[in-house]
Amino acid sequence: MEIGLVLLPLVAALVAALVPSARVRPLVVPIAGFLHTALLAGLVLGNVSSGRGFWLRLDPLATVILGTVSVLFLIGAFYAPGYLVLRPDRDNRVFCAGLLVFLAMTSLLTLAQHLGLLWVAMEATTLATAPLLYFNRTARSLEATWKYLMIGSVGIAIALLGSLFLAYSAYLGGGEPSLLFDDLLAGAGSFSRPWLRASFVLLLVGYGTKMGLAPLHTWKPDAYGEAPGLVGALLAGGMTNCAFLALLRVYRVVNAAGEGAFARELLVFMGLVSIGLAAVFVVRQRDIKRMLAYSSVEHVGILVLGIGLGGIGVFGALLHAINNGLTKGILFLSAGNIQRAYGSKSTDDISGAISRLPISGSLFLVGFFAITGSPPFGPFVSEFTIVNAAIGGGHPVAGTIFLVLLGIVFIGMGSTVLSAVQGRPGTASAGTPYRDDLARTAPILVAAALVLLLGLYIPAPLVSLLERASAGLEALP
Amino acid sequence: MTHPVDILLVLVILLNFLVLGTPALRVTIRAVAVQGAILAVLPLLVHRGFGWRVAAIAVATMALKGILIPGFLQKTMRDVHIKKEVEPYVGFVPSLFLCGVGTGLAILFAGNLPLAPEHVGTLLVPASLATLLSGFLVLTTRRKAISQVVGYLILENGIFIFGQLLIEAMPFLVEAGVLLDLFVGIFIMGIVINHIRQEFSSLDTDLLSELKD
Amino acid sequence: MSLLLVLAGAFVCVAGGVPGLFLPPGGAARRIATGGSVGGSLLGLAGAGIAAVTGHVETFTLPWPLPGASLHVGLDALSALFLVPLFLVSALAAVSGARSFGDEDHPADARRTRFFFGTATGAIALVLVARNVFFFLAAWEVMALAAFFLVGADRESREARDASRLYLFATHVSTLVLFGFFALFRSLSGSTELVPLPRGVAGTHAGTALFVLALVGFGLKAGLLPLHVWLPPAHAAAPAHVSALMSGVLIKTGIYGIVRITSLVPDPPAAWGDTLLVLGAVSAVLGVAFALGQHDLKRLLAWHSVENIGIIVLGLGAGVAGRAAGRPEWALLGFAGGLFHVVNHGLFKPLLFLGAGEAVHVAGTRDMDRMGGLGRLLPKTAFLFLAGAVAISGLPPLNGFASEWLVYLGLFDRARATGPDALRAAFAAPALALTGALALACFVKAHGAVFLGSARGEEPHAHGEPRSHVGPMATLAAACVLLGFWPAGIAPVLARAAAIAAPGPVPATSLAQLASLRTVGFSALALVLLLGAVSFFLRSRLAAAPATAGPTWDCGYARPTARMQYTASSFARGPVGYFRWALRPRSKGAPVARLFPVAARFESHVLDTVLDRAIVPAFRAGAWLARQGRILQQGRIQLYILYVVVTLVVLLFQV
Amino acid sequence: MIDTLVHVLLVLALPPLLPGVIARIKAAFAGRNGPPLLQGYYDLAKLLRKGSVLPEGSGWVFLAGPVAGVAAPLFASLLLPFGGHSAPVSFAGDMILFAYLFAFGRFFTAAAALDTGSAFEGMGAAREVAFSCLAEPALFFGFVALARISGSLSLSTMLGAGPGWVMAGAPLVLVAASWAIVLLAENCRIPFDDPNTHLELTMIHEVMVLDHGGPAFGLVLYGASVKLFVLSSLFLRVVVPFSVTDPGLDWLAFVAGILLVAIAIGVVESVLARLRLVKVPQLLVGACLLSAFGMLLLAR
Repeated sequence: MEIGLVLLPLVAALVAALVPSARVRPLVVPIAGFLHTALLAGLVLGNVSSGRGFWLRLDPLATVILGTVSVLFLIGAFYAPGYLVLRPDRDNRVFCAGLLVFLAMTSLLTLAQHLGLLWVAMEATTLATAPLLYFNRTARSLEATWKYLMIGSVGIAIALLGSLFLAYSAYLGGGEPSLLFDDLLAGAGSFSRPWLRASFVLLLVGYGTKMGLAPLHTWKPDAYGEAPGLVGALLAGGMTNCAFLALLRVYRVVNAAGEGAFARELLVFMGLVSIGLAAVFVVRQRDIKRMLAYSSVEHVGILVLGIGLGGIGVFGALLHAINNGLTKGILFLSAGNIQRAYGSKSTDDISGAISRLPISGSLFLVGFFAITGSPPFGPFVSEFTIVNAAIGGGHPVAGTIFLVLLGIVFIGMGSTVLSAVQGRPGTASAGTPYRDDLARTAPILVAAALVLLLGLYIPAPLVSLLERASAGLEALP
Repeated sequence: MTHPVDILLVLVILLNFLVLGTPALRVTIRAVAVQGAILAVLPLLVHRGFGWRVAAIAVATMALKGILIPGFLQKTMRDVHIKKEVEPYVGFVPSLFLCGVGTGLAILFAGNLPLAPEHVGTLLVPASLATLLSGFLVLTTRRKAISQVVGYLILENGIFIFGQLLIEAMPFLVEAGVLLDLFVGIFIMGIVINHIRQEFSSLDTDLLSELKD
Repeated sequence: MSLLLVLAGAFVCVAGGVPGLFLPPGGAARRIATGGSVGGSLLGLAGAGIAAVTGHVETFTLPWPLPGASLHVGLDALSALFLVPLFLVSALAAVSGARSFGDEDHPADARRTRFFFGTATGAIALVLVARNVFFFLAAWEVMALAAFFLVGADRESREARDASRLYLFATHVSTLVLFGFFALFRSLSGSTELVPLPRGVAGTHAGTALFVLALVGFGLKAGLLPLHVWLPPAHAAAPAHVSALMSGVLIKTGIYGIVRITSLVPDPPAAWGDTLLVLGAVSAVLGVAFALGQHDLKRLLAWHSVENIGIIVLGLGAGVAGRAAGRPEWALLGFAGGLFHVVNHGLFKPLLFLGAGEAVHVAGTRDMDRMGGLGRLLPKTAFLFLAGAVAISGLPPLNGFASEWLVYLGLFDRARATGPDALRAAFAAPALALTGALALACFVKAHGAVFLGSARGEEPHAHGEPRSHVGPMATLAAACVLLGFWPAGIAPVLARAAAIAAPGPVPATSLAQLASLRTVGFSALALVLLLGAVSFFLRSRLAAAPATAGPTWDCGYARPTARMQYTASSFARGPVGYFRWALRPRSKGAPVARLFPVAARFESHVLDTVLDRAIVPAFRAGAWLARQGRILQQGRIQLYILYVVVTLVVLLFQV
Repeated sequence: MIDTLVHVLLVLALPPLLPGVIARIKAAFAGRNGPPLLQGYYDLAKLLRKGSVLPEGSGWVFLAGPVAGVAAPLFASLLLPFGGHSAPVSFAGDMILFAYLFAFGRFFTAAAALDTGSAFEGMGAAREVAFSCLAEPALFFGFVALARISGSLSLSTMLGAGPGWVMAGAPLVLVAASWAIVLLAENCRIPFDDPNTHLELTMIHEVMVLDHGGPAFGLVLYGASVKLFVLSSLFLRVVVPFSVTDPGLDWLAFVAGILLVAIAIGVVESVLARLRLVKVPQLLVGACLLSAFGMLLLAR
């Protein structure tokens, strides 16, 4: 059944590629996005899940991540037609098809229960996003795409080597040679420890590169900075979560083998390094999109930190994957609108966004408050849970560093965001005809509403889903 | 005692040195092509007995690593009229030295790794690690985009060699490695050849460092 | 019942501002929002009042579908004591603000300001009744964000923008510290509800960390020196009615936090109390010293908030120290004094801010060196401001004296006990005396420079004193008088609140026996009667003989001008000099030279030493460091790949 | 009841005598005859009958100064024990009210000075409030020391602690010395201020009331003398905390004591020169340190 989640967007991509009219074509995207979300919802509500041994399965972890990606994609998909109307100069055939292929490949990735398939899907996701990044066809976007592909490929290559190491570790352990995670988990106890540990390091670096953990994040500011806001949202909210999921699947195996403590130590380290590096780069950052990219580096750091802290930190991290994904949607889409209106993404040119674009500007500010963990938005709950995991779980130093860095990030981001939204709009922005309208703000409003809702109310089924997912991660054989 | 595979692997290592030691792009591309061709033969030798699956891997590898990708690189090189890698970040002699040290360390390190009995004594692991390191060395020290791609190919070759350890047990992962090549091929064609050339009429990565903080 | 009233009041305050966001400016929008604030506040006031008077404790809990969260709210005398001034000030400031920050002058900003004003009121109320960590933090942050928008209400003003930004950073740092605090609290208490900690925890390292986190987190909000940096600019830049709300009640949530949290610790160490005493004394003395150095009327008032928070914290310190020493009567006096001062400051500070707002509006400047003589144009405002000034200086017969007296009494009571540790309290009493004397100097200066004498700059023009302005001020002043004459009336409430703040052994004697607030009230009344008698005598003497008006005596110089009046800066020069080491006044201009001096200029400024000498340089250094870090991202892909390799190697070494 | 009546009558009637005594002592030192002892009463009687000139633009605050200047020390006197008789009003913490009543008077005196709009009176007001900032802690350090010695929080019992001199002699000497300085400073006597010269630029108290005339000035003079009287009584009670058992004799002893204090002030004024204005704060800080040190000696 799950294969439908992969095939549906692929078919839609084909349709999009075949639709001749550039005006009609973008409409395929929201339709497919809606169907995808609906199908996913149907599968979840219907409790449809393949059993052991299948290569694709909608397990709790996949449900959490794919659900986030699907909803984020849906929001982006409804935004896309409004955005593409503004870009009649660009052929949108590849763009629309690329979006849908991306959805298909992220679905494949999240559902994959096989080490090799997981890797293949990761690679395909990278490939699908390259043309999206290059949508603007400028020298700068080309450079960004080049770096994205080059560094991403190195990461993917390392991840492949890591997968090989893991397989070899299993091979040395004897037993059935299978790369299905179910089998790996079952046999983890007998794996060769040195190879296993090395494989985790390689996979951490490999998938960490795709996630954008510092100092493997170097492609991120360029890619997010030059891509359209919509693509930035999908990368920051979707792709990073997918890479995170890949890492989690591996972590689960390592944990099952009894090497969890080692893995968690690395995760805490990488998490803090990422947050710290992001803090360095958001200070006096004038480019709002690069700032968001560093915020993304910060938040993938928070994700792995939460996993590394263990205990309720795992729950917090998974919840944060949802919150971060949706909040990044608000931020990137509203930043995209602001960039359209001012013809620039630098705070040298942008000021008074709330006056110039009352809705997008306010949403950008709301997104900022949300992403920095201000109650009552969703990320507050998850970040606070992670703080609790650190301080209550015997990592007071990590917790303290985490809080200090959050403070620096807030002040750094705050300076940039506030100089963009406060004050009076400069004369430069009067030239562009861009105005807020329903098509380009309603999807963001929905995202904002969801983020607020997640801060006020987490439905019991979602809590139990997250609990099952985190229990699965923490479970020892 | 010496397995024919080991002779090939020694050749692979020598080719690493060749790539690092020459400024001529033509030579480096050819070296990578030869390396790819050698790798295509490896599965046939490592795998006991003959299977269609292994044969397919060999053919695909030969086609991609040995012919297609080097061919595209060669064509690109001709189109943009660059022949030499000038002023690398690390000079040719130091590169060779580093590569030597790396290869030595790889051999030493591999000796300490726990291996399956059938792999003890072969050069597969040391050659793989040495090639990997050489790939990274090219990637981090060379200026031209073509050299970067070459470096990436070498890196990947190292992984491919490691994959031979598992070709019996888990062929799928090795096949995945082939897919990686396919992926690279697409991105080279799609990005390097068609666009960078148009935008910059050069393949110097110095031009590709506008985006920074 | 009373809790429901409070919650309903909070809800009405918030909801009242919503329609205004969608209605056209003016008219209906204003009436609904102001009506919401007033109506909601009255509801809340009724609830809080009932709870304060009856001492009835109410709690209830609703499930909140967040892990660890619940809608656990409670109302006791301690909360009520903070809620009463909140709702009173909110209602009065809303009325005043509807006119002073109206749609006519601020068409773009008035509507949202009214909305955020109501939201801030509601959120503060929720902070004060929240009994769950999540609920508390959520209310806390909504309050902080609403206040951020209130400080930056005037979007045209760059100063307001900068002030709001500084405020936002400070408040978020406070929130983050509270994250750490509550996380630690949760791990120590094992609950996300605000339940008492187990015994023995407070003395451990974790307990110390808990205290430091609470002190920083809540101290930032309260404006306790040296965490006050956001406070002077924010209060100066915000509209007057917003400053009234913020200074009067919002910053008190920090105090509330400290009181509530220490009340959950069954065995606070003596060091906690002494730390609070020292911080309180420093904050009080330096706060008023900085106030003296200001030219800006509103900034001066803002610094007085730092001072008064210091006085309150002195009281709390005496209370906590009393608990630590096992002397419940000290705890009772200390907490009762501190909490009484919370109420009092919540009355006279808004009064002063509203008066200052009107003065600034009429004079067209906030610079006291350019004001003067406004008392003739605004006689009622001047009189009411004077009442506020007397009250804040802690002088009899008004309420400020009553609460400071209680704080003093707590300090003296401890100071006379045997043993060397009692002496720590002994230093606090003279520090408070110094504070009082300086505050007096400061308010003589503020009132004199603004309302007395004659105008130093351009002659301002009057526009009358509408009821919507005088009414709220008069109400606040009446409350000050009432509490000055009849402090015994609030004594039972204070005793109940102090009992909640200091659970544990009950003092053998009641508050009335410990401290005769009744006598203080009678004394105040007697003083007023005596004043009346003497002035009656003076009036009769004046009436008996002719009185004429003439120019003032200026040492024989016959043509004094208004510009020759002693300015506010000159007035404060002496005490500012005593505190030169802390205030670091900067002056510009040369001394007068030669026999026939040419025209000379002189100006001096007292900036915020902590902000200018510590925070700003630290931020600069941080930004500089960050800029050095930027070399990591120089655009070269080779380097980027090297990072990947290095990371790989470093991590592989961990295997 | 009788005691209270005597107490009030003394406060109302005796103060104007003190400036006369001081003036006579100073005259004696200078080899002059000096004004009559009752000159203060004559001045008052005359001033209260005169008309007045009010500065242009001044309001009710201008007149509130003299009123508060009389009412506050009068009220404060009710809190103070005269000799062995306890005060008419006495409660725990009354010393705080005592100190703050003087502050209340100061507030309005200074405000009245500012109401004139005169540069000179502003100057005087500034000095008055600035110097009292330093005098106030000295007073309170002394209060703390006395509270510790006596274990009491009320002036009546705090000051009457006779055994204090036996068990805590050294601290009391320090406090007494400190309070002597405060007494001189608060009443604007030499070495802080010279009430007899009228050099506006160097004065403190007198310069604040330059514009007051007639009945208002009468009140100012009266208020100043009441303040002198009250603070002298406070000082006296610290130095001589003993009382005579017979109430009548005790009253007489008290009056004699007050006159002695006035004489002592006169002597000090005669033998000392006025300090330079910039030195005044230093002396006051010295007073603070004295009483603080006195308090510290009680730390044991």
